[in-house]
Amino acid sequence: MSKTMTRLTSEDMKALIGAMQAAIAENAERLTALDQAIGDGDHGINMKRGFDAIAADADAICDKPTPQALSAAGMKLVMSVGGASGPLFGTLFMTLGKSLPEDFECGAFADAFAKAVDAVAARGKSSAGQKTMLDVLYPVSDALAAGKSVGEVAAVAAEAAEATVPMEAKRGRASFLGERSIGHMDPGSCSCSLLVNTIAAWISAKEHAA
Amino acid sequence: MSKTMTRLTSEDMKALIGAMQAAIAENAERLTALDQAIGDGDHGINMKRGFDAIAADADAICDKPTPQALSAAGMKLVMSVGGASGPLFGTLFMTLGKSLPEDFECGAFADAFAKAVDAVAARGKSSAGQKTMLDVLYPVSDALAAGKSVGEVAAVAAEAAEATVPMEAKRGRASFLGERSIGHMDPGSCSCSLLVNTIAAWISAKEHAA
Amino acid sequence: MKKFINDPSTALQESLAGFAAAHADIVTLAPSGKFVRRKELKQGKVALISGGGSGHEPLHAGFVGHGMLDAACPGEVFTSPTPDQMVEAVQGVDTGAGCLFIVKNYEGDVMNFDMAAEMASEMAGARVLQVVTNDDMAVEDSTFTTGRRGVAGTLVVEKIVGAAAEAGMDLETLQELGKRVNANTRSFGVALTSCTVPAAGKPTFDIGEDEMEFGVGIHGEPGRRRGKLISADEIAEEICEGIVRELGAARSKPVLLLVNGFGATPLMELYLMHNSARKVLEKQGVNIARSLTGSFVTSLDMAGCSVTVTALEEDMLTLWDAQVHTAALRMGM
Amino acid sequence: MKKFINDPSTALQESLAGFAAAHADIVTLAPSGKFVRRKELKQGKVALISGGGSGHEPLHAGFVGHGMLDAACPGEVFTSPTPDQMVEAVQGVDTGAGCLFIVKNYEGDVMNFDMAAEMASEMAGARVLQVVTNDDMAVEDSTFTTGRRGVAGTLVVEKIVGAAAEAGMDLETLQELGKRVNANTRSFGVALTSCTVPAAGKPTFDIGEDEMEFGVGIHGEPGRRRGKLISADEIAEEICEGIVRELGAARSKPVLLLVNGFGATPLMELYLMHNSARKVLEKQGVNIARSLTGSFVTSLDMAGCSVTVTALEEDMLTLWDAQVHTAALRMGM
Ligand SMILES: Nc1ncnc2c1ncn2[C@@H]1O[C@H](COP(=O)(O)OP(=O)(O)O)[C@@H](O)[C@H]1O
Ligand SMILES: Nc1ncnc2c1ncn2[C@@H]1O[C@H](COP(=O)(O)OP(=O)(O)O)[C@@H](O)[C@H]1O
Ligand SMILES: [Mg+2]
Ligand SMILES: [Mg+2]
Ligand SMILES: [Mg+2]
Ligand SMILES: [Mg+2]
Repeated sequence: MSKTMTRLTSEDMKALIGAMQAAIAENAERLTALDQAIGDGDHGINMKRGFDAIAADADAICDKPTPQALSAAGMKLVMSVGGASGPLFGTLFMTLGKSLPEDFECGAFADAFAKAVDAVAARGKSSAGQKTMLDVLYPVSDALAAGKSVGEVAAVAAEAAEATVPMEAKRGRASFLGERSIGHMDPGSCSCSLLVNTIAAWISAKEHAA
Repeated sequence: MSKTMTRLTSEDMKALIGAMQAAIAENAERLTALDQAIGDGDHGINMKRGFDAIAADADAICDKPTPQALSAAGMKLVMSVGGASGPLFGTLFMTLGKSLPEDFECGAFADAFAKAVDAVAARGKSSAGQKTMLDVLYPVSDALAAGKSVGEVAAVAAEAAEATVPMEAKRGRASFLGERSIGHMDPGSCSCSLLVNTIAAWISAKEHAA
Repeated sequence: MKKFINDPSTALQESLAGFAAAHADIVTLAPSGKFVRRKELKQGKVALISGGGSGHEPLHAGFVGHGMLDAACPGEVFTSPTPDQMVEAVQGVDTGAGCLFIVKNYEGDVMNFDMAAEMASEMAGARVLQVVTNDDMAVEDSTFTTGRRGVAGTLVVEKIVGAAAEAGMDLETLQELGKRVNANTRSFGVALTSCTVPAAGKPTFDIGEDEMEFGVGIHGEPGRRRGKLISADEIAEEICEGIVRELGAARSKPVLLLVNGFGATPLMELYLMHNSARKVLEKQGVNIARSLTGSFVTSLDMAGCSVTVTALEEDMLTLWDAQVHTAALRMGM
Repeated sequence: MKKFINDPSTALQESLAGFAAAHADIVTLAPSGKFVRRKELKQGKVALISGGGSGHEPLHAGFVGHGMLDAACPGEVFTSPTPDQMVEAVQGVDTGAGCLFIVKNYEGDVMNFDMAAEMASEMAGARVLQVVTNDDMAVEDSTFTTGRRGVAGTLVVEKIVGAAAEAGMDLETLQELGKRVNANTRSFGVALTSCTVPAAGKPTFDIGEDEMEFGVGIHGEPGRRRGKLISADEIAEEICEGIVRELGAARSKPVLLLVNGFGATPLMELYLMHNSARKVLEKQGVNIARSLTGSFVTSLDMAGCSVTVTALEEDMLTLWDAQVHTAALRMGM
C-alpha cells in the first residue's frame, strides 16, 4: 500500500467491487465444499449472495466517499448474507468505514483495520486461535500495522488461512465437531484470504500501471 | 398320480407340508424379486408367511382326514397371508378340501381340482390369459383331467409359468403397469408351478420308493 | 437398507405399539394386535372400518378417532390385512348400526375385505357395506381389469364419510356418500426414488440420478412411464391438467387440493409443489376452497408426491370442515 | 440432486408462497417476503418471534398462530435470517407489550438476532428480550465456545412460551419461562443419510451403506462420531440413558417425549423409535406424561431422527396442553 495519501475514486471502488465479486463467484463452490466438511455447506453460497448484492448496488454505493461506501457495503452484507459470515463481514466493512478518514495513508488504514477486526471479535465473542476468520484477520492486521507491502500482506493472509487446517474449532459451527474439525481449512478464513489477495492483486496492478 | 384309490396318511401330509414349506422358503427371494419387477415386492414374503403358518400348525392339521386337512390349510393361508395370494391360494385349498372325498383316485382329484380353480377365478373375478396364477392352474387342471403323469403335469406347470412372461397383465397389481408388465414372469404363476413341481416330486419319490 | 428397526419381522407390531402408546388418549390397540380402534365408541353410530397394507402411515391408524374411522386393520407392509382382522374389528366396534368398510382398490384388499364381510355377516350377523376407492388417474379405468388403484384420495373419503357417520348418517346413505366422494376425486403420483420394503431389504426399483417415475403407485409399483426429472412447475402442469380434464363438469365446483408426500419428501418441497399446483389450477379457473399439504398416504421411505383434487359438493364441503380428532388430522377440537 | 423445485434460488420464496396460500386462514406472508405472521394479532399480548435458516420445516413458520408464534423469519436454507427481517417482523407484530425472540444457539442466528434487537430498539423503540435454545446434548456445553446447539427442543419452548404469551404473561416472565423450559430440555440426533442443500446440489456428507452418524445436528453437520448402523433399541438406549443422566434430578418430573424425524424418515420408523425410547425411559423409572411423534424440526431430506425429553414442571404441563392452532400443531381448537 502506498505511503502517500490515497483517495479511492468511484471507478476504483467499482473495479474493486467487481474484482471481489468475481473472486467469490469463482471460488464459491470451493468455499461451500470447505463448509460441507466442517459446517453446514453454505459458506460459498452466502458470500456469493452478499457480494452479488453489493455489486447490484455498486453505482449507489460508489457514489459515496470511501468511508461511507465501506459502511454501505457492510450494511449490504449484513442485510443480505445472514448466517455467521453476514454480521461478521458486515461488521468488518462497517467498522472500517466508520474508522477511516476520507483521505488516508497506510498507517490510518492499518489503524482502522485493527479497529474493524476488534469489532468482529466483539460481535463474534471470539478471539484468535479458535479456527475462525479472526485467524486470518489478526495476522493481516498485524502485517498492515508493520507496514508490509501488499504482496507480503497477501502472503500472510494465505499462510494464515492454511494455518487454520490443524486447529480445533472453538467457535462457529465447526466447534460442534470438536476434534473432528482438525484437518480442514476454516471456510471463513479462506474467504478472508481470498478477499485480501484479490484486493492486493488489484492494488499491485494499479501501482504497476501508474 | 396313481389310478388306484389313495388316502394320504397323516405322515404323508406332514411330509408334503414340509416339502412345500421348504420349496417356498428356498425360492422366497426369487418370488419377491419377480414381484418387485411388476408388483409390490412381497410375494415371496407372503407365501413364506403362509406356509410357515401351516407348518407351525402341521400336527393339528394333519390329524384330520385329507379333505378337512386341505380346508384347514386353506383357512390358515387366508388368515395368515393377506394380499391377493392369501385369499386365492386359500380358496384353492379350501375348495379342494370341500370337493375331495376322503378316499380318492386320479379322476376325483382332477374334478375337485377343476372346481377349486373355478373358485379361485370367481374369488379373483379373473379368467385365463390375464397373467395370473390361473394361467398355471388351468393348464394343470386340464393336464390332470387328461390323466397325464405327475411328471407331465409338473412340466405343464413349468411351461405355463414360463408362458406368462410375454403376457400383458389384466388382473393383479401388474395390471397397473399395462404394457410394461410384458417381459416378466407372473410371481403367482411361479409359485403355483413351484408347488405343483414340489408335490409331483414328492409323489414320484414315494411311488419310486413303493 | 437403513432403517430404524430391530428386526423386519417385528417392525410392524413394534411400530403399532409405539403408535398406540403415543396416542393412548385417542386409540386402543386390540390385545391381539389385529386392529386399532377408537378409544371411546359412540353408541348407535355406523362403524367405519378401513385398513390395508402397512407402510402408508399415517393412513389408516392415524385417522382413527372422533369424526373419522372407528377401526383400522393394518396388514403386513404393503400386504392387505387378513379377514380375521376385519372380523375382529367388526366385533370390536359395531354398536348395532352396521359397519362400512372403506377399501382401496387392490385385489388383495378387495378379496380380503370381501371375505371378511361374508364371514362377519355369517358369523356375527353384522350388517356390512363397502366403499372401494379408486382415485388413481395413472391407471386406466375398466371393468374388465383391476381398474384404478385407491391412493391418497382415500383420506378424503375417510374424512368426509367419517364426519357424516359422526353426525348420525345411516349405513346406506354413508355408502352412497363415500361412492360420490370417490367419484369426485382424482390423484396422480410421481416418485424420485424407490422405497425399500424392510423384509425385502433392498429397493423395489432402480432409478437413475436424473430420472423420475410418472404415475407411480403407493407401493413403489412402477408407474405409467419413466422419464427425465423435470421441474416442479412442469410436474404440476402435467398432473393438474390431467386431473382437471378427468374431473369434467365437476371442475366448476369448489375443490379440495391435497398435496401428499410419499414419506421421504420434506415439507419445503411439498409446499413448493402446492404452490406450483395452485398456479396451474387457478389458471384453469378452478376454485381451491380447501387444501391439505403433508405426508398422509405414504410409501415407506419413497421420495415423491401425489396431487389429489376432490370436487366438493355442498354437503362434502361442510363435512370436510367438521371436527376431527385423530393422531394425524385434527380440526376444531 | 432430486427435488421438487424449479430453481434453487427461488425455491424458498416459492415454498413460502405455497405455505401462505395453503394456510391463509392462520398466517399472512409479509409482502416483502421477509416474515410470516399470525393473521389475527392479539392486542396487548407479548409478540413471540422466531426464525432461523430454512430447511427445518415445519419449524418455524408452521408454528405461527394462536398459542404459539406471532412471526417467523425464514432465512435462506440453513442460513440464519438477516436483521432486517426481524426488524420488519417486530414492526409488523409488536402490539406494545414487547417482543420475545426465540433463537436457536448458532452463532449466525445469535448475531443476526442480536443486531436485529439492537436495531429494533434503536429505530423503533421496541422492547425486545431473547431466549436462546441450546438443547443438543451431542455438543459439550461451555461458555468459552459456541456451546450446545438449539435443535428440536426449540419447538417445546415455542409451544409452552407461546401458550403463556397467549394467556397474557409479561415479557420478563416469558423470558424466564423460556429459559426454564430450555434448561429442562435435552435432545440428541442420529442420521442415516445426509441432506442435500438445493443450492449446493450434492449431499453435505458421504456415509456408508452400513454406517450412521451419532450426535448429528439439524444441518447435516457431522456429529460426535461415525459408527456402524445399530438397532432401534440400541440407539434408543444410548440416547435416552444419556438424556436421563443429563436431566439429573429433573428426571423425577413428568416428562414430554418428542421423537422427531429429520425429513426423510417415515412415520412407521418414528413410532417404532417412540416405542424403543419409551421402553428405555420406563425402565429408568421416567414418567412419560405427554408425547409428540413426527417430523417437526427437520434437515431437508436427511433420514434420521432425534429424541427430545423435557422435564415438565407443573406450569409447563398445563401450558403444553393449552389450545394451539398453527399449520403444523393443532390442539383443542
Ligand atoms: N464467533 C465467530 N467469530 C468469528 N468468526 C466466526 C464466528 N462464527 C463463525 N465464524 C466464521 O464464519 C464462517 C462460517 O460462515 P457461514 O458458513 O457463511 O455461516 P454459518 O456458519 O452461519 O453457516 C466460519 O468459517 C468462521 O470463519
Ligand atoms: N384377480 C386375480 N386373480 C388371480 N390371480 C391373481 C389376481 N390378482 C393377483 N393374482 C395373483 O397373485 C399374485 C400376487 O400375489 P401377492 O404379491 O402375494 O399379492 P399382492 O399383489 O396383493 O401383493 C399375482 O402374481 C397373481 O398371480
Ligand atoms: Mg455455513
Ligand atoms: Mg405382491
Ligand atoms: Mg402386497
Ligand atoms: Mg449457515
